[in-house]
Amino acid sequence: MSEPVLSVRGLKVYYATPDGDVLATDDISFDLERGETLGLVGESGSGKTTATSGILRMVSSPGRIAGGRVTLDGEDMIALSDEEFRKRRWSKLALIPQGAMNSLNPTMKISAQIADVVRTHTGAAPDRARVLELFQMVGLPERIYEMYPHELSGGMKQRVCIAMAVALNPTVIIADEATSALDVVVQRVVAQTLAKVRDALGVSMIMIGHDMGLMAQMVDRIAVMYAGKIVEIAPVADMFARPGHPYSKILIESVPSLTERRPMKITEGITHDPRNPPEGCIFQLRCPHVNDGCTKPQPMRELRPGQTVACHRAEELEGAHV
Amino acid sequence: MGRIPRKYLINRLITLALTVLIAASMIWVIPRLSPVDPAEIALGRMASGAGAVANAEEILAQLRAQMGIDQPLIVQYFKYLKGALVFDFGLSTATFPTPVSALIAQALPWTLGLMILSLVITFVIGNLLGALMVWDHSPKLAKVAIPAAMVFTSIPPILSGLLLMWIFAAKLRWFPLTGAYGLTVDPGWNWAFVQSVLHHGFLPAMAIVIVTFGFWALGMRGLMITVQGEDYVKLAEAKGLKPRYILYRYMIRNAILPQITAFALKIGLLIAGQVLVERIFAYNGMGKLLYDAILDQDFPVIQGVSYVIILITALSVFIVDLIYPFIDPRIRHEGG
Amino acid sequence: MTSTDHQAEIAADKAARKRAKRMKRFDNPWLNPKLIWGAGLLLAIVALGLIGRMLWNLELVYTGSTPLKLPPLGFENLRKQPGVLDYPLGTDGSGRDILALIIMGAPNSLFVGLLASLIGMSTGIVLGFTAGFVGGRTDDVIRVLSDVMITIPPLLILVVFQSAFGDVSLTMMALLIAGFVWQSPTRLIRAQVLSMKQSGYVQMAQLSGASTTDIMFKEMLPNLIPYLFGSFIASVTTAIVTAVGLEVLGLGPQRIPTLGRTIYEAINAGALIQNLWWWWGIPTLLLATMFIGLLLINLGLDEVSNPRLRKA
Amino acid sequence: MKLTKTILMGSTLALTAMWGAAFAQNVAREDTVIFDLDRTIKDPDNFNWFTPGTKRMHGAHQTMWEPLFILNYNTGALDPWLATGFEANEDSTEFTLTLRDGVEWSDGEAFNADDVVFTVNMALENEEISSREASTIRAQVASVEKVDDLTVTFALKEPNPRFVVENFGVRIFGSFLIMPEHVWNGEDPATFAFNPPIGTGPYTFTSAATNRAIWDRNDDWWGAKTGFMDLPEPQRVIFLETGGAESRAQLMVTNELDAAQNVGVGTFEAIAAQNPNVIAWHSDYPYAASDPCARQLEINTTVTPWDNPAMRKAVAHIIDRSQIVNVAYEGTTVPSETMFAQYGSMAPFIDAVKEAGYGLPATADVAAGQALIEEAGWTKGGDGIYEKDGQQLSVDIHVNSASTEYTRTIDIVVEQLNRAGIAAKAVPVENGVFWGEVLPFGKYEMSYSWLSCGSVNEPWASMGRYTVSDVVPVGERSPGFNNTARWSGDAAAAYSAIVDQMADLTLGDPEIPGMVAEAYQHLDAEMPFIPLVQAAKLLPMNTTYWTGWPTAENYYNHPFFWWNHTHQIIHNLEKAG
Repeated sequence: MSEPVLSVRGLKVYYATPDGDVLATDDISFDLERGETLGLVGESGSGKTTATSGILRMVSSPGRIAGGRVTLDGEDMIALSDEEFRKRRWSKLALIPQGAMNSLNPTMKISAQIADVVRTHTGAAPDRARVLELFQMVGLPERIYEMYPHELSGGMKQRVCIAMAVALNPTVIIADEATSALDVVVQRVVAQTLAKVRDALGVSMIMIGHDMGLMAQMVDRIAVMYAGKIVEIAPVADMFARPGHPYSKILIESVPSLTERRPMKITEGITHDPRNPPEGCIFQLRCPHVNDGCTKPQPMRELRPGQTVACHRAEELEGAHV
Repeated sequence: MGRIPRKYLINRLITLALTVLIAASMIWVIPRLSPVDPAEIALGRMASGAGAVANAEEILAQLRAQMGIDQPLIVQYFKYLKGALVFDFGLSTATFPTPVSALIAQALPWTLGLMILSLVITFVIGNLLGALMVWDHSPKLAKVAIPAAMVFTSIPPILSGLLLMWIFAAKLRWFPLTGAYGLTVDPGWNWAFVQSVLHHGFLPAMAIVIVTFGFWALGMRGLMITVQGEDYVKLAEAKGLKPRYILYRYMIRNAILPQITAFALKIGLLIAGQVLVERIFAYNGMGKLLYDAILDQDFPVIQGVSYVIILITALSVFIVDLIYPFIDPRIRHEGG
Repeated sequence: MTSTDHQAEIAADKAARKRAKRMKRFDNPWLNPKLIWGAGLLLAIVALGLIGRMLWNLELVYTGSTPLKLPPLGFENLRKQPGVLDYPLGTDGSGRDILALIIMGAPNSLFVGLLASLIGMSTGIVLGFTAGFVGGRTDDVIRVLSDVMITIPPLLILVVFQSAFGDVSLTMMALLIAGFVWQSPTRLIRAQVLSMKQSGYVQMAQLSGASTTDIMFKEMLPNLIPYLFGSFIASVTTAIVTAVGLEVLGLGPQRIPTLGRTIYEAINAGALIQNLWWWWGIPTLLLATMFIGLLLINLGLDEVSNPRLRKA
Repeated sequence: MKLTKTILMGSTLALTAMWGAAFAQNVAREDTVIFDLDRTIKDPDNFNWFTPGTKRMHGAHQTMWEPLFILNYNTGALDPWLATGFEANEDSTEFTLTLRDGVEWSDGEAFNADDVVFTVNMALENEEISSREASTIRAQVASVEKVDDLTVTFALKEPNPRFVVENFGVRIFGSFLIMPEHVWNGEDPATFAFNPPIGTGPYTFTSAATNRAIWDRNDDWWGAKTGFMDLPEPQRVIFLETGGAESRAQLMVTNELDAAQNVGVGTFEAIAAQNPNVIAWHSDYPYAASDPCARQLEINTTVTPWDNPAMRKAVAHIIDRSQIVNVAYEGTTVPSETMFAQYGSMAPFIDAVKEAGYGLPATADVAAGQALIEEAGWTKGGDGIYEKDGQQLSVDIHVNSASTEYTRTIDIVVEQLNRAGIAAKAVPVENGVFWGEVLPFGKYEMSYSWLSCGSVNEPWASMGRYTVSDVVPVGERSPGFNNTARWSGDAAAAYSAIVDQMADLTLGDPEIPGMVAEAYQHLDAEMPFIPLVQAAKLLPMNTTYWTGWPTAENYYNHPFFWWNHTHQIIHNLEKAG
């Protein structure tokens, strides 16, 4: 296996509160291989978006990056100065944002918003043909060149965001729940567009979401997050066939089929105080299989090649129903 | 830029006319609620100089006729409206029989020129500082210094004017003490005169700027806080755009929109608010004219100045309404 | 379980409870330090008025009751007279004690500001709700009215008042200023109501047959409270600045001591060139204190309603 | 959009029009004298002085238009100027004025009797011209005739020994100014703007804006040619609006002003400390020069309980004049001893009153005042205020709010009355309302004014204002603001009889002082008004560039440089250093 394009090691993003830090993202590590798409899943508040904020260095006060290393193309991203890092943004690390509805500047034309990012990073504004080429790539009509964001539908805006993300041929794209705000039909079409563009450009991608069904179609590997920690990473087929962590199981079992959708299975038990996580397994308060061993630290360990999991009972539970 | 639809334009014009008509009627009615007889006052003022005047009744009747207050109220009202159309507000009672329009014509250029300019400067500085209070990349000093500087907003403008005058004109002698231009320059469109006007105008303008920028800064701060949380600003940051570019094109550009409306609405109030600054600097704009008229209870002049202020406000609102769709693409020129 | 374990558990429990208590306190956004400081400054001014009235001889606000132009304690005026303990903050050019003046004047200025914006806000709330909720012609009338009112200079009306009554009282002045601060809350609330009308819970309330006034005051008003507070504080500031402006113009109350009038008299008497800084400086300082107090409350309120702004 | 354009264009036009008059070449500061102007020049393009406004005191009647005579406040004599003298007939109904030979208008035309006759006739025939001087002429003159080029005869409607000083002598502020017939002929005096203006003075008009007027010396002035007087030294005279006490003080300190309007004593001391070249009328405390209008408390004699002379007298006892001097004036003036302005020329009359025992004390005699009140049946209530029949003894005192001098004086009087047991209250009223609606109609109980103003060299002008012939009911206008106290009754009638007799005596008649004292006993007994203090004006004058300012030591005339006599001041100025 070659050198991973993006490598995250022990990334910690903490939010300061008067009563101690909230561990929004605690000690997460993963690699993204070149050309690979990694899915990052977990329920709301599990720290998926915070993790990408950490990678993009967009944690704003009162949050802070408390530790860890992010290496992109062999370059340590955390060590760079603000200005140096700014230059890496978008040219190497682009984002397709969560709320496309509001992610475009309402007082700037679509084309100008694509142009300004190109101009900033290449020094020259793109010509009209290049912008239209991008539009075509994501299936947008030419006429929107002169339009403002409010004149576009939600799906179109999301495509604009995709077009914008690939404008500079970045090394890695982070798609943060890129489709979650759209209705089902549009969602499917936009997801297809995203896949098409990704395949055409061969770009590496981190895809964030909680829709396991969509993930199954789009990604190569899946990382499951719970309460700021990654609890399992596995190739998509292994994850669906033999999830190692009880939480992964719950997520997967909430997806009955690829066409039918239903809400995620709600687990019993209380969540812990985020300022004061329990000793040992992060999931112990809600885990149906909890035992005494769960109060001991649960490091990520290899269950089988390519599949790592943070559960000491992974083997014995394999195959068991939740 | 598109063109302004005719229907929208007509609609706005009707609103403009209606606002001016109602406001103009109100400023006609209000002075008439006062029990004071302007002719008696004019006569009293004539007498106050030496404590006596001969032929009082005769002069009084003449004053009444010249002021037009010997006619029925309804006639007076329509005459007033008719006059207002052509900026004819009758004769000043304090400097009878100077036409009010002549007084306004003298004062208006100074107000339109320097005073509105200083209000625009205030607007720009205030909004910029308000934005800097919120912006993540502002120098640390700015976040402390700007709120501290806003304390000036609590100082009455006359005091700020006097303090500036004291420090920069009397002690340091960097600027002239009073007047709108030097005693030795030749008024006209020549460089020496323009320079003199700017030199003389600087302190009065500053006096206004330091006491009013806080108003805009506070408003802008609130708007910036909202805009700062918007997704498009976050995305702009992720795009690796230069922080300064984000500040101008993404944040201020969007946050400023309500402020522009507020400015149009406030401009008249701001002109009226600088009366004392103009007075202490002997700067003969509309504010000074209004101040003198207030001291003299010169109602025709107060009426005329108020009317012009109303017109300036209404026109500013009108203009902002017309250009707003061009500065905020989300708004269209619609009928309503 | 061993006893040490038990004790440790008790200790941990105690610590946790203590922490929880502290958390609660910090979590209450209304206990924001800026808010507390701001309110504290305003209360200090009120206290100055209340306690001062009990402890200080207020007869000293009358003309000719003290020597002229004495400096505050520890200073000397241009005539080399030192300040005296009887008039610790000095005296003005008409023989009045500055301390007595500010004891009487400072709460007056605050009173005008509060009363004016209270009236202005109430008017604004009623009109804003009516305009936003009823819409149609009513909305048009209110909008035109507020547009018209904003164009009329307050000076004009005050001059008429003065010529009609010879003098204006504090309450009259507050009423007058209220006439010029209701427009912006009206606009604000109208806009908010229009957007809230679309939101689910108001429509729900409407469907369930609640009356218009019920919806207005029971359902919508509570949601507008943060906006209203901010707007209220802003209008208190505006009202005080306007009131002081009018007083400085000599158009305020004639016989009641106010900070603006004191500054007006100081300026009229040429206090600046005579270096009688205490005459204009002390009232200005009080105005600044009032303003800082209001500013802090405003900033604090922003932090309450917008947690992003809270410091770590 | 179109409207905006119109306004913008209109104001641009106005701006250019305003600056139409080109400035002359620059004049060095040391050749320029700058006077303070305390008012805006509302209409700088109009020089028709017959209509009111700031059309004279921005330099026009100080530098350009000369009076016929100038009353010397020190000697009481009329200094001849454009006229050389006058003669009156026996009963003072006909006056013959002789004009100076060789006087020229600045355009070279001769100034002669035709100009005088023309101007006076203009005032007589045009009722719509409303300046005070024109009205006075209209009220007094029956006809005017030219005898020869340098002689004019006036026929009066009634005997008036003071005709010349009242109309042509700069008694107070201005005088009836003669206009050039060759310019005014055929113009409507009510609307003619008289621009560019001409005069006979040594300066011609150069330019004016709302805040300044500039006048430059006419080296071809008739006075220098005929040997009447040398050319004045200043090449340029500027009247500059200064914008309040603070700015005029700063301008004085920085030598950007040569003579300033009234300032407070503290302000003056501060100016003098920073600029030792600045002087005033007196070189030491109290610095100020006295103003011809002494201050008084006018009492409406028709309102109970003040219709009782004893009650008025009681108030007079309670008022402490020296406290007013010390607080309201910071010691720059003196308490009034009589109703008259305390000028040297008035000394014979003041002395006569004092010798007769009617002089006023400087301090109060509260006990005497209270005794009078108690005699009138009032008793002190629990709160220290007098009561009678359940009614408190109270009074509202109207005061013009235009100046702190006025309001502060009344604040003190109010305090004094309250301490003595009268619930007094000040009612501040705007200037125009005060003079227009309160005073003339008698709509007050007591009021602060200076209505006994008028006499500066003879007593009648002041005393004649309180005769019974001017009494009208409350609600009707007092003629000429005379006797607004509505003082009538036997004493008033006796007073009026003596004053009327005095009216027809020529100036300087030896009988007058005795008659003044005789009439004054009635005033003293009934007190329709209570003289308070002399008014004072503290005018800073700068000797950095110019010396020769009028002072107590150099008393060629008073220093009120907004008056028509300022010609004298300018002629007296000499370059410093």
